[in-house]
Amino acid sequence: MSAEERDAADVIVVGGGTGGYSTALRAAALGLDVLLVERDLVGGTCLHRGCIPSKAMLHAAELVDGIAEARERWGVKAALEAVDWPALTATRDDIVARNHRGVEAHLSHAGVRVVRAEARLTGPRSVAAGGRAYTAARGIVLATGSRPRLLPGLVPDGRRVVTSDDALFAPGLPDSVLVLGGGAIGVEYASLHRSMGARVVLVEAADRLLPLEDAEVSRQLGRGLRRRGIEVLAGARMTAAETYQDGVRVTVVTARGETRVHEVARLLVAVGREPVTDGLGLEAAGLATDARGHVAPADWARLETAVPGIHVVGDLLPPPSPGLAHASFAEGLLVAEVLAGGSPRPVDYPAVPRVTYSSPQTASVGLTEEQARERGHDVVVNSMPLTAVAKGMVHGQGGSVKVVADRSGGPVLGVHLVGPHVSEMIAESQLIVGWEAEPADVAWHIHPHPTLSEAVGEVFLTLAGRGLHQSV
Amino acid sequence: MSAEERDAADVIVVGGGTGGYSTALRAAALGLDVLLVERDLVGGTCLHRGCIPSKAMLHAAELVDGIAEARERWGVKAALEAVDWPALTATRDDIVARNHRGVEAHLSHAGVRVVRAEARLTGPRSVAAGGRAYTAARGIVLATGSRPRLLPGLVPDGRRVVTSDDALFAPGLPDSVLVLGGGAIGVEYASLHRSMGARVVLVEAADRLLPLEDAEVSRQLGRGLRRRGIEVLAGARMTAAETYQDGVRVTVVTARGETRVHEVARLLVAVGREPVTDGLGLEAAGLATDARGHVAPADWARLETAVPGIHVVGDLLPPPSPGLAHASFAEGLLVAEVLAGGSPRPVDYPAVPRVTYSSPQTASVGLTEEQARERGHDVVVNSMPLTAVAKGMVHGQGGSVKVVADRSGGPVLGVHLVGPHVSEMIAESQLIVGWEAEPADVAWHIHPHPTLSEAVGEVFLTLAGRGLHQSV
Amino acid sequence: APAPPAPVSAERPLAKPPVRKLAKDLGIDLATVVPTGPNGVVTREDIRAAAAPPATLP
Ligand SMILES: Cc1cc2nc3c(=O)[nH]c(=O)nc-3n(C[C@H](O)[C@H](O)[C@H](O)COP(=O)(O)OP(=O)(O)OC[C@H]3O[C@@H](n4cnc5c(N)ncnc54)[C@H](O)[C@@H]3O)c2cc1C
Ligand SMILES: Cc1cc2nc3c(=O)[nH]c(=O)nc-3n(C[C@H](O)[C@H](O)[C@H](O)COP(=O)(O)OP(=O)(O)OC[C@H]3O[C@@H](n4cnc5c(N)ncnc54)[C@H](O)[C@@H]3O)c2cc1C
Repeated sequence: MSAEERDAADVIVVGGGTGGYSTALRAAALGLDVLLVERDLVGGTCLHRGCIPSKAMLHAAELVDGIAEARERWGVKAALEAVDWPALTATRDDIVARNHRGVEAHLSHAGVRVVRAEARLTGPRSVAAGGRAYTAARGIVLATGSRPRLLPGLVPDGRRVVTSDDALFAPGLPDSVLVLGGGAIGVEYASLHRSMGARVVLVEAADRLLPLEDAEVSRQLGRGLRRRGIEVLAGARMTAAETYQDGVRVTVVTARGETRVHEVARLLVAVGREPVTDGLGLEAAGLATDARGHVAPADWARLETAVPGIHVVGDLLPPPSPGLAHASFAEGLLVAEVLAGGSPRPVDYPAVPRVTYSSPQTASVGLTEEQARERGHDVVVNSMPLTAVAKGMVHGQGGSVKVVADRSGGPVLGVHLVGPHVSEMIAESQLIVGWEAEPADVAWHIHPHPTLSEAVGEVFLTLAGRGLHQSV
Repeated sequence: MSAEERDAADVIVVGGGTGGYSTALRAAALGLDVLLVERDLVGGTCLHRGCIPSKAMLHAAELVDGIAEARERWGVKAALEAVDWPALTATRDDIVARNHRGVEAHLSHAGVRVVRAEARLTGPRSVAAGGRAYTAARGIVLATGSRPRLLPGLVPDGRRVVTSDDALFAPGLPDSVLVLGGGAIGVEYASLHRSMGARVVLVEAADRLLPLEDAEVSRQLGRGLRRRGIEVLAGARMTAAETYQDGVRVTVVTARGETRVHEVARLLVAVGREPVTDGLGLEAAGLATDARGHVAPADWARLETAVPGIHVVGDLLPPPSPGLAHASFAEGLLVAEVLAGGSPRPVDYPAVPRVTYSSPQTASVGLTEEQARERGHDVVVNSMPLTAVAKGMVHGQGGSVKVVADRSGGPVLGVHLVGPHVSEMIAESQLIVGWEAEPADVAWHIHPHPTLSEAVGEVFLTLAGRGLHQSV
Repeated sequence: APAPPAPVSAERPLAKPPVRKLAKDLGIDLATVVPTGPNGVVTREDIRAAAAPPATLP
């Protein structure tokens, strides 16, 4: 095949992050000729600067916390002397590198042609990259993702003022940090630094942490973080940040209107993510961004823009797409199947699980209590502390299960978990919500004993009127 | 109400273990007048000598293993000096005591009358206990459970030769142990002792550990235990055991016919459980045990014996009742509902999950590959190592997912997991198998990233033809 | 005039959640499906059978 011919493809995917590579792999598996253009490393944010490195570090943090628990509760005489940060990050980076090689191998094995260059749209079916022009017979998929949002006037220096990107590559952890932003990323980094021994202040402008989650989740999480010694300031505003030789002087006005000055070695800015579209040439293809910079689909069921054949996946999408890797993955599969001529099931956004890997963890799926009320449900809620089941007592870390349903019956609306290991427990509830099961459907399954998941089971038993201990 | 009147009840439950107390609580919640006779402590084996104390110790063991992982993989400089066994067991016993108070409080709150005495049947509706006679208007529930099976000529002395009962109350852990029996209890105790630093030999007569589980589970588990330094001898027989001052000399003939003599500080006999019926007066009620000592129901859907009104729950039941606490619990709910005049859904035994809390853990639900073939299925299997997903690499402990299905479609037949945290992951598969979902039903749910449960998701994606990386 | 439809049982038709979901996705009202499963449970096959003839659009 000549070079010229190869400049044509069935599908061109712009961006090789989770959304892009999953589109490419699935499209190739369905027999399409796929070109993937990535200016940096395939794997994108999630693999190189997001999910994977952060969860590797948080796993190490969990082990460090376990040493304290072993000592304090279980008579295990063990002393934590120090954390060799370069050794920790070497293991983390090795995991990232192995995953990266895995993605590269899958792409190559699937026959996806990967072009390492910056891509620019030149028309509704054409892309320029690395000095060449490519045309897409079936369609173009935009998967250029997102980057940390910055605050005006607060320029990261990679040392005292950092984003989640820089925090990864800093040579060590600071002994004090102020985390600005109580979303998932801010909460996770606050938790990580605390486990590693830092003094941590966590500042969130909304009146609670994880403001998109159920209020009970925020409450339990805040309590758990505070118990670990993190200073949580919700409803607080940063009014000034001034760097000096060894740190940053951050002025915060608290919810009560008090002004506080925090001197910390590092200020971690985690105030959200913004879509990446500069230089992408959206106009040439007849597209524009929305007010917040996202590229909105005209047809959410096909994730297709107003320009036929141009699709969007991942962090580039506006809400309700949640800016999560597995949502990007689901969107990628869907778009590939659409481009191959299929009619896949649309992404059911409320049924996409949301996890925060802090200590305690949070995990949820479906509607919050508030959202259920807003949608007109006659809401009934049942909750249970994890310590009400034996395994929860063994863990001794608190936590809770909350289920949202409608009093007049019908499917479970939402499940909200806080506590150890809930990241692995939410898959069950994802099926419950996704399959629109009712509490009684769940209640004739007795969960394995002794597990934390029994608490989930007990809440459903209670909602179904089969409970032993509680009544609704 | 006079004492005489109170000698009559709607329901008499004999035995206050998991099966007995769940029957009693549910029957009371349904408005029945319930008398529960327990000769020892309510909570029974599971709470006092089984699930709870063993899982408390295994949790501590996991933390101890975590210290090694933290040091070896994550640069966490921490030294394990010693384990203060009395401190560990104090926390364990405190958890048991709090659970015990919880069960007592629930029973009392529900209005269940608890008689602490040995019960003996005196007829199909009458029981003698503590010198008094009681009659049951609706029925009697036998829930006398099980105890460790002993080998002829090998009498536990609580020090060198022990069962899982004594192992709990021994003042410390031995520095070497031979565990006889590779079922769940043997595997868990072998794992526990190894985590605490003992030299461990695990001997199983069948050709593999957990012989009731899928062969792949046995293989992965054996590999995991061996990697941790446990000497696993499957297909091996103990031919002699001779105690001496400080230990036991155990002679084992291996699968290859070699004779080996192991000198260990302790021999832990975990060769199974046997039902408890002596002195129960089954004959007076017109009942007898089966060949293996169980009391078999004539009607499995109602768990009712051939004598109308006498029901059986828990470890006293023969297979397919699996001798697990949550099965006993499910049986208790069912019998209570039957006695209250309902017609509950029978227990779906293959859909009861089975968990082993060793390191690695195992968890499964539904049919093994072999069982599926025996039942005439044209079996298709898909497996995946946990290390194929990013979180599995983070854990770095191996493990696997195996799903058994029928090539011609239809419901998922079985799910078999090995690895960290699978005890909390199996609830999802319990719903998949219990609700007879097909792989394609699961495959449109994208699991949260990064989790171990993604590996479960990927196997279903592959089986449903939606996989990115594998084909069936 | 056609006879009024027989009164349907007030109880919700029985089906396992993935099957109910399938019915919903195919636009089939479970109450109109003849159950063939044990204890009057609507099975996946029942749904597929109901879906097989070209459904008259509402
Ligand atoms: C610290 C952190 C932790 C996170 N943790 C989690 C988590 O635990 N779970 C979870 O689900 N999500 C997590 N996320 C979110 C997750 O990383 C994103 O949702 C996901 O990466 C989005 O994938 P994407 O493909 O849309 O974009 P990206 O991963 O951002 O990939 C976009 C790619 O496009 C490339 N690109 C951009 N423009 C061009 C161009 N013009 N030409 C060529 N290439 C271009 C970029 O180089 C990049 O590689 C986390 C994010 C962060 C920052
Ligand atoms: C070491 C170990 C670990 C285990 N781990 C797990 C686990 O992790 N998960 C799990 O699901 N299962 C586990 N099991 C199994 C679980 O303990 C049993 O399945 C469960 O206890 C069975 O409950 P039961 O009510 O049938 O019997 P039991 O719990 O044995 O209760 C029977 C009760 O009846 C009383 N009784 C007996 N005869 C009489 C009489 N004549 N009069 C009055 N009272 C009487 C006894 O004193 C006892 O309290 C474990 C068992 C052991 C030994």
